[in-house]
Amino acid sequence: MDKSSGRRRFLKSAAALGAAIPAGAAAQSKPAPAPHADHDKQHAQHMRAAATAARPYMFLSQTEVAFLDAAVSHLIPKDELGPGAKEAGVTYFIDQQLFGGYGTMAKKYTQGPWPEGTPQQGYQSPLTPAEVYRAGIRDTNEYCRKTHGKTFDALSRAQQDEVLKGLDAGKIELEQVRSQFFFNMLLNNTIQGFFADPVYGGNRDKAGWKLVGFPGVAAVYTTFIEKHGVPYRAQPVSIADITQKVAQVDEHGHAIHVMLDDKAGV
Amino acid sequence: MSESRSRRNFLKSAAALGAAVPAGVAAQSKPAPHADHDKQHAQHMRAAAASARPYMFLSQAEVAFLDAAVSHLIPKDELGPGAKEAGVTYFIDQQLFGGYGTMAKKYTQGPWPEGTPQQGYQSPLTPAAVYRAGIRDTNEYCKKTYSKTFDALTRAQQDEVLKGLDGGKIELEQVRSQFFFNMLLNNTVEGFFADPVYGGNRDKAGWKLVGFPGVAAVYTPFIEKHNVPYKAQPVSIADITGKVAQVDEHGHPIHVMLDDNGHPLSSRAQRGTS
Amino acid sequence: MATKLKPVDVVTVGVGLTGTILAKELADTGLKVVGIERGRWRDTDPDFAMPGAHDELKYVIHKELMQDLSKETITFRNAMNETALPMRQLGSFLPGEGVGGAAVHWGGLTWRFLPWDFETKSRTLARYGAKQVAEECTLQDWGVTYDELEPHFNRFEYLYGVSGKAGNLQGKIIPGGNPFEGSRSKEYPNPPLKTAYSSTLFKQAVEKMGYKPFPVPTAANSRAYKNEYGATINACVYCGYCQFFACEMGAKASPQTAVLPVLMKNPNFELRTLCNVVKINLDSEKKRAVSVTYVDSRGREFEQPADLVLLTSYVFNNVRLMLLSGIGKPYDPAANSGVVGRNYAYQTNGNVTAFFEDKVFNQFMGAGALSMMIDDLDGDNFDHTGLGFIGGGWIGAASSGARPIDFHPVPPGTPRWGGEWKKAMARYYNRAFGITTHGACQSYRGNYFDLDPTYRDAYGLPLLRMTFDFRQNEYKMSDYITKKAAEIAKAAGASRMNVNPRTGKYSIVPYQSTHNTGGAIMGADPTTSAVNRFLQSWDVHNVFAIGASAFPQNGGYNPTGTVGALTFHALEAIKTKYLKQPGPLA
Amino acid sequence: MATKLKPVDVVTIGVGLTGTILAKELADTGLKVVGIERGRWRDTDPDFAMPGVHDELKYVRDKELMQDLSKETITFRNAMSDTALPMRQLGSFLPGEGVGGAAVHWGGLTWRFLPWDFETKSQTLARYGANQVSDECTMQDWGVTYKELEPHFNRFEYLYGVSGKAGNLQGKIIPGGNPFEGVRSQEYPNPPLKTAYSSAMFKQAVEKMGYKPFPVPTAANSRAYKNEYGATIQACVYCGYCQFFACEMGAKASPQTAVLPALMKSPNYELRTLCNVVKINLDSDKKRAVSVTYVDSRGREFEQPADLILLTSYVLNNTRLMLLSGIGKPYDPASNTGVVGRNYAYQTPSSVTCFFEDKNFNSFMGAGGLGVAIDEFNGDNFDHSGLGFIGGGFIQAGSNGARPIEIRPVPQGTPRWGGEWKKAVSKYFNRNFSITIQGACQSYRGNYLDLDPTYRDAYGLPLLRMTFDRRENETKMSVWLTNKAAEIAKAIGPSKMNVNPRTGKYTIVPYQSTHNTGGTVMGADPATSVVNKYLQSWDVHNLFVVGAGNFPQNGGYNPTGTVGALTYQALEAIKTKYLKKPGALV
Repeated sequence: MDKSSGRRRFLKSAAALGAAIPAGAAAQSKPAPAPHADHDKQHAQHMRAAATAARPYMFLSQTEVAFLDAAVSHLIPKDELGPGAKEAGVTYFIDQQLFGGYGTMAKKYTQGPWPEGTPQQGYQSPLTPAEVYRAGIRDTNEYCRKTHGKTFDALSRAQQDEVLKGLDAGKIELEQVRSQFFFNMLLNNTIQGFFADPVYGGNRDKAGWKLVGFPGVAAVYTTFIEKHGVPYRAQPVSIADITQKVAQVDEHGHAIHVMLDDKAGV
Repeated sequence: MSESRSRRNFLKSAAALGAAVPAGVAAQSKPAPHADHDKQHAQHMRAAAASARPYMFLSQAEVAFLDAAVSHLIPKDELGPGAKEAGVTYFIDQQLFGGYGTMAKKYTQGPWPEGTPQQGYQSPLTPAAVYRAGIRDTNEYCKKTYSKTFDALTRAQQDEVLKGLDGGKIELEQVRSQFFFNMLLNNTVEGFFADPVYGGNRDKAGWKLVGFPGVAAVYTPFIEKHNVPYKAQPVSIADITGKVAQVDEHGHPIHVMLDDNGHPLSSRAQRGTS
Repeated sequence: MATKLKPVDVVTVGVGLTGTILAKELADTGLKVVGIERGRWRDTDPDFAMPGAHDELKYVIHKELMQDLSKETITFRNAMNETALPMRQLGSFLPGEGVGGAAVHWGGLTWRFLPWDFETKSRTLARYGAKQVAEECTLQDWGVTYDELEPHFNRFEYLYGVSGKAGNLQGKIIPGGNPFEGSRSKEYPNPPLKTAYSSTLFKQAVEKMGYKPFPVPTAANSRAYKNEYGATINACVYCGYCQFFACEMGAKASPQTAVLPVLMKNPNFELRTLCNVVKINLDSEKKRAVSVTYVDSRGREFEQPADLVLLTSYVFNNVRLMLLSGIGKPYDPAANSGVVGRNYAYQTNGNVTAFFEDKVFNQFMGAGALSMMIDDLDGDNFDHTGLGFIGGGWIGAASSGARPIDFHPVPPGTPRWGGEWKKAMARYYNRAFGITTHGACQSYRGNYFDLDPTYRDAYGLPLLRMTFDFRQNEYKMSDYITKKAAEIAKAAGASRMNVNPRTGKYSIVPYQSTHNTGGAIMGADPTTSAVNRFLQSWDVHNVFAIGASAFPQNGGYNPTGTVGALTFHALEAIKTKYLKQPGPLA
Repeated sequence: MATKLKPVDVVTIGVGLTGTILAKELADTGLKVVGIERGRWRDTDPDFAMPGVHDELKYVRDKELMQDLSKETITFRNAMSDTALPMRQLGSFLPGEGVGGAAVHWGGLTWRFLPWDFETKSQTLARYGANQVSDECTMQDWGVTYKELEPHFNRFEYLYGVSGKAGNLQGKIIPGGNPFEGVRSQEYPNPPLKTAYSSAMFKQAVEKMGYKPFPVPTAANSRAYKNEYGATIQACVYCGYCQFFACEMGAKASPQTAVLPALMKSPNYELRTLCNVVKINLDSDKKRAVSVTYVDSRGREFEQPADLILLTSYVLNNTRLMLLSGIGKPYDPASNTGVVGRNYAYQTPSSVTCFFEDKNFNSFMGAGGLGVAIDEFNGDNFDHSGLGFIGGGFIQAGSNGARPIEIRPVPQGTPRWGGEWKKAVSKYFNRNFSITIQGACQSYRGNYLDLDPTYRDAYGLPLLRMTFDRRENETKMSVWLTNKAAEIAKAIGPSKMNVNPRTGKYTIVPYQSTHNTGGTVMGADPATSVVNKYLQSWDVHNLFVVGAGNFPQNGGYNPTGTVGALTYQALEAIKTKYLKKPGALV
């Protein structure tokens, strides 16, 4: 590989570097020297910043991170209701999942042969989910280069939307994986990462749970279950909040929820 | 489950809670005086960095076991942190959660006769399952012998048990003791020396111990400086992706060279080295 | 190559709901019992401890408590003219793995099948004549009646501390209970659970419509309860992590909470975990089982001789082990002869999602079976004349805990992703609830199990092959009762609805229910059943196959209550008849 | 069931070092060439980009660049009397997977076998007589001589930009080079790499002892180099992540750096990745291959017809595909007849680790092939009379880059864990280096490859079974050579030494070298070889099998240089002979 492409590679990497820090970290970890005054806020900020910065990708390449950041931001967009999948760290969640047993099809049946089968027969691919992403992202980027001269992450929002719809509908043919097979996997994992306990690296700041009003780790509801029609407004609690003693627990280890008023402040 | 039982359950969990935060955090996140704010910032970052990484596979009981075990395999001493302080337990958690623990890309079909030593790994259990069974069996053994789980034994007793596993003198029910011990030992060493991106080798303790710079710089100007120790701040993959470390045009880090007291050299001296 | 172990009296293949009860009772009589379990040891403490127990991704999406398919799975096809392919990941149903089996992650609904269910065939013919069912339908009577099983139902309900309200106490109809249930000798051991908002709306609506609502009977205990073995089951706290999860409170009855605390103390019982039985070995003339062969966690093969072999694993494994061991004649759908693998059936579930603009349900709260239900459209509780189907199912508004990875109530026409989807999720996640129609499923000649010709498990043995699809009877039934459910939803004031009767080919992909039945069915006739009325193999008298595998067809209820009753039914036969005089009991 | 594709001229099975060269050259002649690769596409950018590429856990422990054993592995046993069991994880050797094959993660050492190596048998008999080797030894001549191969060695060295110093230029011995090497027509295309401290100390010592040290020839380029295909290979930066890793600099010659940039531009070439060839199909009289069958990444089966089929995958797969396709008579060790699977051999490496108290080697710096070696004790460069063995190996002090997960030697007697171990690792990580010996390995009747009777791959096909152990010849040689190395070490003056000759049974567990040879050996006699001197199958004339599988036994060098020469040997025969007149060339 010649010098020029060496340099190309460097520029690319540099461009992708931002992406290699889980979404949000870049924004959050600006060491903005804040006034000593609001020290607590800053502490919280530090914690959040480090929390994200401290979680490097274990499976995805920088190119793949760029692709997913772009893709999931369409599947669950950021809007007036709050953060989307990208802001919630879904790309990082997917990285962890693909690095983990899910990505490698642990505890699943992987022996061949693998004919396509009927829809009723479900997953029939020789590829593990990790391999499906690797192939699907590469093929989609190839398609984007052919049709738009750019990789997916570099397209305009409108073009990206068009490509995703093409995959969703199976209108775009990919070389190594069926486009709908890849798309549905991506969509399911995105929704999982948006709503899974933050311990898995997604649902950052419990964005998904806050969106729908889900309290996460449950409290004892015996006294509330018959308060019919009364919204249960609580600060969602993650497993990590408890193992790290950020959240209080009762004698059986259930979370003691911090209830919120209508303005959803404490 | 009876009330008393569940209260025990609660107490246990409570006891184990500390263990469920990767080693070091508890210590690190003490509130500090307003004064030295930078130190504190760094401290926060470290604390959060650790606490932001919850366990994905190990139970609290298993974490307690491993924290105790790895602190013998690579102890903390005057040379610096040991495996526990370096986050090896958390590293093992991540590995067992990941493809290693589930035997991804390995051949898993039976039958599984024991075979000869020359034939290597022949177990129907994945590494994740080996840990689950091995820790349980070892704790059972400890309960029988000392009426305590491994993590609650004295250092001396723990050492005795580990030597028993290492020498195959202790018989475990579900896994061969040496099979389990060797896996634990290998993974501990791996976690002590692997790039910190995997959650072990915290603060590059392992690399600092042996003088390994991690992600390599261009060594062309240095390779023929014979018998001159190359003293550099080790660089992790995350330091580069996180833009904490500078890189050259091909993405190799520009190592920060250290003086004999381990302090960064002046920028002039830095340039001098490469 | 297998190491031969010293003989014991009884071996249970599988240590779940049925295996633990049988082991406990037989060990108490002084017999040496060995429980062999393919999975690992699991207990409330520490395995199900907080906060890790409330992890939807781990338990619902990644199926932590369920079968490891890398070791063994099934292959599936809709019809005999298709090629069966392996079920590579779990979906439609979720067999358990490990001590406690599926009874660790079950939903807790504990029903008694209707008297009618045990005599489906004779009563259908009597009331409607042969034309009511398709020719291909292989429905049949069980060879045992509700009355015979009643004491056993009772025993099981008291063991598991079922919470509910009797509707027919010694023939007397009790208001607030299920008036259609078979006559019961006793009230439930525990009062019903509390009532969720969705249940209240449902209740008001169906009462207006003239139906008879009642609280579902469930093994999620409404109060701390000490059972006959002295085990205490705690009170449910409505945390909403129930089905698919283990209960951190020990409030959902299970082998761990109801039986094992006592069983594990019994010197006559030995548990062997991570040991997978691959064969039941027979004597030369194949009339008697002499031992079981299993592979342990070190890959070592052992042969365990025993006088009595109890097949107490999941439906699939009961049937597969009989096929692999040559116990009973394999079923041949072409000739409609043979018995092992015959009459596989499932459940025909539909649902209606009801959306509200002005009501909040906090559906993340709940318990495995927290709901109001009606039974007016179950079994033969209504006139099927002219409907073109038999059977029915319960209809209920369940609050079993709605978690957002799994539960996405968005109104019809909402896109699958993007901003619109997000808005709909934000709006309706807490303003919707589901009404389930839990339909029966009849048996048919073309729905069966056999061994797959191509795919093998990690032990090198052929996988079990499932050939199954729903038939007209099920589609019509589901359509009928789901329409009724839609009327209820409307009456409850839903602004919008998704109405999903079961239509189209059966698919192994989406979760439906772990209510697989048949394959080793019971009956009075050895030519159409694999086990007799005491669940004893017709061919090998010291093998009993216990579980939903014995159901000749599936009723409109969750199977567990009836499985529990059959367990005590078999137990009684073993204790009072077989042990006294080993040999065929029928 | 396989979809038949439209015919092409040439198919290469495997797209690694040999497959890319053959494809490039044949596509240039206008032939339509399809390269079929079981693994995925990989390139320097982005797959090998910094900083992820410097990840020891991922690349060394988890073998990121190597074969996926969940799809296919081999079974292994030491002797015919043992039961072969699957290699469940990689260890002793590391076949590659994906475009570029093992030439992506290779160490770069690029040797020419000695003239003697190609005539081992005749020259040994001539010099020492038959008693020098055991009866079981099946060593044989290659059917081709060094002289014939010299131009091809040259061609390959210039393609890969090998860095080194000639020792015998057109018969003239050149100081500073290897005086024992065969006559070469040209100097190396690039000068040697720099000299590491350990190499310098080694050099001083061996010179004092009268040996002739020289820099190891390596494909880690010492300067940016443009080859005949116009591809530029960069200059090595001594980062120390070389063997087991891909080169982020594009400085280690490989298909990616030397051939693919040009090949992928050729309109006559098509690459198919994630496609695994499962069979070579023959015509009715089995004299001609008509097509290959492969399974793609969607599980679809395709049949690709071709006029010329080049088996260019790894040694083990080349042999296995011939056995699976029924090409050539399988070897039978009992009768010592048959050819496919015959003469499997390996390497007999050993080492002496030197520890110092006062010297620092910055052991983590280095490059694959960075080292100084002596060849006095290789091949037949020394008199073997009375030694009781034949063959030898080169001895070197190499600096290939030490990383602490894998390479952290401690003096003998140090415990395996605990505080003492920690102190030793801390002290010696940068204060040690190893002198390594690359020992030869002869072939024996009982060392061979065949198909396993029990275990199958994910495609349902039998795994390849390896039966192998080293013999007395290898053990004696290793002990003798390692003692020589120990003498050198002493002369260098370490404070402590670990002397590790290769003794005991061959084990598949620890890494030794990916230098497997034989199974499809070349020769002049169809009764004792699979392919003729042009690497053409004796039985199927349009099939050429290329790789180290052709070695009748293994020499005392890394095999790659000789594999490169054989590739051009076959290429020349195909271009100048076969294409003009298809048919048997011998």
